[in-house]
Amino acid sequence: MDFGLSDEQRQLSDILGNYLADQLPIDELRAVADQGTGFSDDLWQGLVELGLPGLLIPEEHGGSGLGILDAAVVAEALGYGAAPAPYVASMVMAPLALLRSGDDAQQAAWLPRIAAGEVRLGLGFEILSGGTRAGDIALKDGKLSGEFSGILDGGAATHVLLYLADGWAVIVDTNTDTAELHSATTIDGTRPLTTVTLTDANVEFLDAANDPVAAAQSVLDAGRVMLAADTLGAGQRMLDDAITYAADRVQFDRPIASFQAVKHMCADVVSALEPCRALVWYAAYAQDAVPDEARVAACHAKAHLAEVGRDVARTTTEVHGGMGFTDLLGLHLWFKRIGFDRQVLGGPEHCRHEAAVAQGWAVE
Amino acid sequence: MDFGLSDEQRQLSDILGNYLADQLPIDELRAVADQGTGFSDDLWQGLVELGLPGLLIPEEHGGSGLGILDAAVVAEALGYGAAPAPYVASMVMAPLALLRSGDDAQQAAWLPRIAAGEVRLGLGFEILSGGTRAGDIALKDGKLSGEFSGILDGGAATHVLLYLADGWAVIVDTNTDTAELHSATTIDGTRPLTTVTLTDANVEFLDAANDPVAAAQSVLDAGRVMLAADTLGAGQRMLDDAITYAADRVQFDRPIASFQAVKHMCADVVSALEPCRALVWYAAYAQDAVPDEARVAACHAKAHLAEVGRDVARTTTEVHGGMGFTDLLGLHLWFKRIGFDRQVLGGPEHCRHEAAVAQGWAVE
Amino acid sequence: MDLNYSDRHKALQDKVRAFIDANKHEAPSLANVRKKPDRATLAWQHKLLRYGYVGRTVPRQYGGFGAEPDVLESAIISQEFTGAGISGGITNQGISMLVPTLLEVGTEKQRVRWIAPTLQGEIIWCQGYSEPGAGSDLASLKTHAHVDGDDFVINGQKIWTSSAHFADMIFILVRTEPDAPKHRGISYLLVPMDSEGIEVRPLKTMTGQSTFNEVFFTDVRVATDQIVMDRGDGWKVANTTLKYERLLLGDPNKMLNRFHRIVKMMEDTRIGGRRLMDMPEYRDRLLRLQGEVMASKYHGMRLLTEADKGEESGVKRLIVKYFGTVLAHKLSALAVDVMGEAGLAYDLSGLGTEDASLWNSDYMYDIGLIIGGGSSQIQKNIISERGLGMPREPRAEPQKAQKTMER
Amino acid sequence: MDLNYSDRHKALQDKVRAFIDANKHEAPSLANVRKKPDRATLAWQHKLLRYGYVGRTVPRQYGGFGAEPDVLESAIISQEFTGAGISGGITNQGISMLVPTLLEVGTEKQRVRWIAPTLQGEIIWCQGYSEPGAGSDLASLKTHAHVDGDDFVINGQKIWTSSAHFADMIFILVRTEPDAPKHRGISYLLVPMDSEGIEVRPLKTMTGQSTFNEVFFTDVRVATDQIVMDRGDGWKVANTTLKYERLLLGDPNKMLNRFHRIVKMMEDTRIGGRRLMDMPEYRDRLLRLQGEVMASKYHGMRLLTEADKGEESGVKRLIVKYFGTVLAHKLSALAVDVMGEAGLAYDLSGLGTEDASLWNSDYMYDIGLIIGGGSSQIQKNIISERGLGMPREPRAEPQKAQKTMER
Repeated sequence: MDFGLSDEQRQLSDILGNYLADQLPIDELRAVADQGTGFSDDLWQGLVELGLPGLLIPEEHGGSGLGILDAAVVAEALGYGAAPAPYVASMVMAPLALLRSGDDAQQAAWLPRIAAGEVRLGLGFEILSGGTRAGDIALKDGKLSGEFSGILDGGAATHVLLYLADGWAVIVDTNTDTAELHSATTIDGTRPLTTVTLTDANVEFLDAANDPVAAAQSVLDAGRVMLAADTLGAGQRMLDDAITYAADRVQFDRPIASFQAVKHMCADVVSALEPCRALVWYAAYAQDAVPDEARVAACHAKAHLAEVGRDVARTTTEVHGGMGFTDLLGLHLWFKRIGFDRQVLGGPEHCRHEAAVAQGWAVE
Repeated sequence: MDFGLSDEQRQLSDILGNYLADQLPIDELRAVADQGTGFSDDLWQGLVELGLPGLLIPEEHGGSGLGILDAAVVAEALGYGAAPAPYVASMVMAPLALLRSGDDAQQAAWLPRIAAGEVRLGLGFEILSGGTRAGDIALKDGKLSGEFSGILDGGAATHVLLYLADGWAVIVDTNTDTAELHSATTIDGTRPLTTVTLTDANVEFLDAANDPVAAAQSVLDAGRVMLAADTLGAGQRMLDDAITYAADRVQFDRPIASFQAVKHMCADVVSALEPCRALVWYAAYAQDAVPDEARVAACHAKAHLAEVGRDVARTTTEVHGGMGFTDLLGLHLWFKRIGFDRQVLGGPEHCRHEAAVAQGWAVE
Repeated sequence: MDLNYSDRHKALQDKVRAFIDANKHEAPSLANVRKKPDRATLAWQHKLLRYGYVGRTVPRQYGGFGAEPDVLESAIISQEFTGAGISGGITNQGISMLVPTLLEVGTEKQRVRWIAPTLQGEIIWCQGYSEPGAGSDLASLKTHAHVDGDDFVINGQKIWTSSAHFADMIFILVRTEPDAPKHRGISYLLVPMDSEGIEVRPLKTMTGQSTFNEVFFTDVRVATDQIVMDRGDGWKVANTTLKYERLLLGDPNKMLNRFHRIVKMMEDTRIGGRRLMDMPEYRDRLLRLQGEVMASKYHGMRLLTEADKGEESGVKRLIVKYFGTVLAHKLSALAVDVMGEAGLAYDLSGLGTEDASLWNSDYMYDIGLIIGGGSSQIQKNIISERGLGMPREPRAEPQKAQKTMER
Repeated sequence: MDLNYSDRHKALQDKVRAFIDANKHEAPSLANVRKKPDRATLAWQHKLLRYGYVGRTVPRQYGGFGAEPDVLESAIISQEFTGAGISGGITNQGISMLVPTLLEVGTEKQRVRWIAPTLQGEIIWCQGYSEPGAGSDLASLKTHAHVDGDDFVINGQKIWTSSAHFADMIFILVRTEPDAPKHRGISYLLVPMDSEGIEVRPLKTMTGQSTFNEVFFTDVRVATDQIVMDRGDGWKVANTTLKYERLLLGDPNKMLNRFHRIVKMMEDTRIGGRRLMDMPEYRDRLLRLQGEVMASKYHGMRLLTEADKGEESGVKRLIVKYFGTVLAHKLSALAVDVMGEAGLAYDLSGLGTEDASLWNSDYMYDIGLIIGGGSSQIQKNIISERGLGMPREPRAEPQKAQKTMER
């Protein structure tokens, strides 16, 4: 038994962490976040050079053929850096969608271009789009029309991959007149949510999966694990920052870190957050290695990190006092990142309900 | 506007509080609790002398004709003292049931005897009895058979008043062969829960109410407010004890009350508990004076005090450290009292659901 | 227990309602109360002053209405204007804090000079207390002033100064006696904001807005008679001021109004085709909060009653800020959550609704409120020490100004 | 990441399972492990010792099995016995704490004299550390001993002494150097429980049971060579002992087993005709706890792996007691809640079920666990100071024994 990361996974985490610490200083991060596209060309090129887009793509298609636990390690590091980069959808879910539901020709056509960083796919689930109106996507003569919201990584996407309500996946080229993208400002400047308006748009169907609903779910589950890992990284960053700040900040002739109240806030945070790491690792590992538990583990990783993340974000902000509420330290970028992770691809109540259904404890 | 207690209500509270402090030392309380009947003859006589059984009974029937807020003030004081006395059912709900659903003759027959302390009625709701089996109460030829559990104040009851599932109320004499009472040991030694097994028992119907279900609900609501007030008193006692203990207990050369962690635990408790007092007062007052809000207020008082009470009980026990866990101080008697209040007449989830139904937010 | 107003208070309530009905067309937009007052705002302010809905208990000789203090009257006036969504007059710390302070500890000359123009909206004040290094431990403030001829010369920095970008004056705490014990080396000065050497920079917060400022002082000169009480008395003066801030009782219905907004949203909104109110997990959270909101409301009424009777509310009053701000945050958290992805929207284009954007702003601003004006940790110290009589922590070092302060 | 055991560990697991299968008919009831061992218990203990399932890493010359320490082996053995519901041997603090301590700091003579009989169950030990006035601040203990001839003479009181009513020996901390600094005035003695002047009184707890005792010492004499290490070294010895207690890793599946019991109850039980699992408010709470339980389980596996590799787990290890005990309490609270009124039952007559009584007992006992062995507040101090490197609080007074100690 060896429950933990391999040396290679630790290295991957260190390399990416160091890269982000060097290349994404807070001013740079803030500047990208202010744009709200969730995209910086420099950062993107850097991540491509590190090989991230091809992480999950088999070597035959130009990737490195790693697993979902490796991808989670990356997600955690990106969360730690609040990296404004299309990752969860573009580098994890879309490649998996092609691997699960694309035929050989589609995989050969798309995967090498994704691995090379040439195409970036946004991705959305109609059923989870969170729209306040009823869905209005219509397929007619092989062309798609309607408005599709809640797309991840759509800020600088070359294409979008859409899961329709029945579980079918389609790819739409965003560079045509029939698809209009609008990225709304969300609380999280590092990752927008995008709506695409389609008017008789040509789509490419990914329909090679034997069980399209199961295939769609496995892509969704992988995405949820990534968001959990992202929250884990962001939460860890906020805790580290809080400890540092509390050690430096003097009030009443003492560093505030010496006050029991402040210490106990940090103790509460680490006591909730550290076990999350093992949960996220397991949930990621289970996606590849323990199919029976993959769904439930992914739902719980997403839901539990959402709940813990919220408390961590608030408590660590409080440790920073007024400074945590200002823009001066940029701490709020992580606060908002955690808020974003919570709500996309299903909020915690939703995920827990799915876990209940998957275990036969509730009906859909 | 005058939101608060009258001078008379404060006096009532003080008199009863002082009486219990004098007459119910911890050793006496522990001895009664160890029996588990929820009844002490001495204490009962004392409460009768103070006029408690007649509190809500009109003067024409030998009572003092006070209102439900007065009754809540008493309940709070009894909770503060963890008094092992049949109150909620015997002195509040049963008189109200007779006033709401008894005809003039029944009122004239029962109320003076209740006020004089001659009869003590236990009371239960079939629909809330919490039984793990389906109800099996059957009425045949005017006689009742079956097992009825979850009866309050049944430990030394002379009669029981039972609300059947359809809202009808009946009174059963417990001193006959056709009604067999069994009081189970619950966590709370100061008040048992009783099961009555009926075999063709003679019953007296209280059927003078125009709307029997509404009448039953108003009795239930009043009972819930009393339990909320009881928890309020018990919680206040635990807080007071915790503050005293923390001031006396020295560790690391300081009273533990000077540690920020201990102080903040007490601050959290008072911040949650003190607003509950206003909620309980309002809920009690609303039973008599604001009929439109009576149901919702009673449900919320019960539910909110159950949740706050649990936290208060645990936190104040923790402030006492190991001593809180022993029997030496008897603190656990209040801990258990709060646990009992939480579960009887509907747990918090149940009460909140009823509040939702009453406001049209959920269906039954 | 009596939830109804007395005849006298009922009459006042009727009068205020009639006034609002008759005059609301003249009221300035609520959005303007925290800005530099325009003509309409000033006219409205003057009218409110005349009717006694502003400066009600300030003596007539200082430009007020001269009524006897009456907590319920003040509460009724405030609730009626808030409830109607009508401006109850200019809101700034000059009116809420400086005026009562001058009435209590100012000289006759200071009262005459400052109170009436402040009430009339001709002088807008901001408050210079907090510093980047002096938040919870306010008395460790380092902004200092030395006497040079007839002037104080001020150097240092203040933070969290709302309204500073348009205020006419600032009341400020500065260290004037560097060798005195920490709390006794501070003075309270009144300084024109157009003085040379004052620079105001907007302070952006996590909500993205800049409702606060940083104010920098570089050799700012102010006449030595611009002091309230004596040199070294500033901490005493500030506590007078803070006392009045603490006396401002919140509207007991405030949380309830917020709660009702969520109820409406959950009744009216469908996400994925399902009414939010029909999701049991959300509904149970809503109901849990309803219990808290009701407790908060009735607790507020209880405090009003006690204040009305002149009773000391002690710990009951001290807990309000802590539980109130935390409850507000729980409410906005529920509102944000139930909207799911749509709840992430933070502008009004495309995705989401006005609700989403407003609730998100609240969700973050509420954290600022939990922290600001004494963080939860400081509040809990106050509650336990002053409210419950628990002992203070042993001090780290003897209480005195640090050397670094004297640069 | 690899969730499977190595071949070697798999082989051990098979061997243990086979042993249990073949011998379980001889195993004493689990209810007996915390009582004075009877003949069957002793026979079982001797067999476990022979097979290396008890005293596995204790050297052969002291009566152990002499295996190399291997965290996973120990975990496997413990899990298999627990999982099968079979006694894994006598449980007392002599075996879990004193034996490793003597191995580390005892004299050869002490090892030879005490270890083998302790492992064999011939000597049952109890632990005398806590006192009524020395809980969190253990080093302030006041039970004291002075030398009189060849004896220590002990006076004072210990509390929380489980097994004291049938133990043969007690290892005890007493103050022997009243003038030394607090932590350096303590000695660690080994005292027969049948010594004249020892009185054991059962200590009743809130659960109603008396699993603990108070032990009173009045002029109890013990030979001066019954000391481990030297006079004044007791605190050092105790920390050796506590280190071994802290090294005992819990079973990662423990919370999960508890969770499954609740699931089963909620699936099988109907209250008021409705299946508990079908009540969305309860179900959502159950699912929240499932997330925590999973995190706890995998965190436990991570710690096992790190211990197996000889890595220091730091803060990861330090948080376990705090979050584990709190989680256990949340689980029992849910169990108690879902049963409604039926959940109040605390005996098995009439109302309620065995479940109700057991869960209620757990609900209260879990609070004892949160408090015992270092309360949550002490745990959070340890987590933040030792785990996160945050500074200690300033001390109230210089660290020394107080006068009151020397009566």
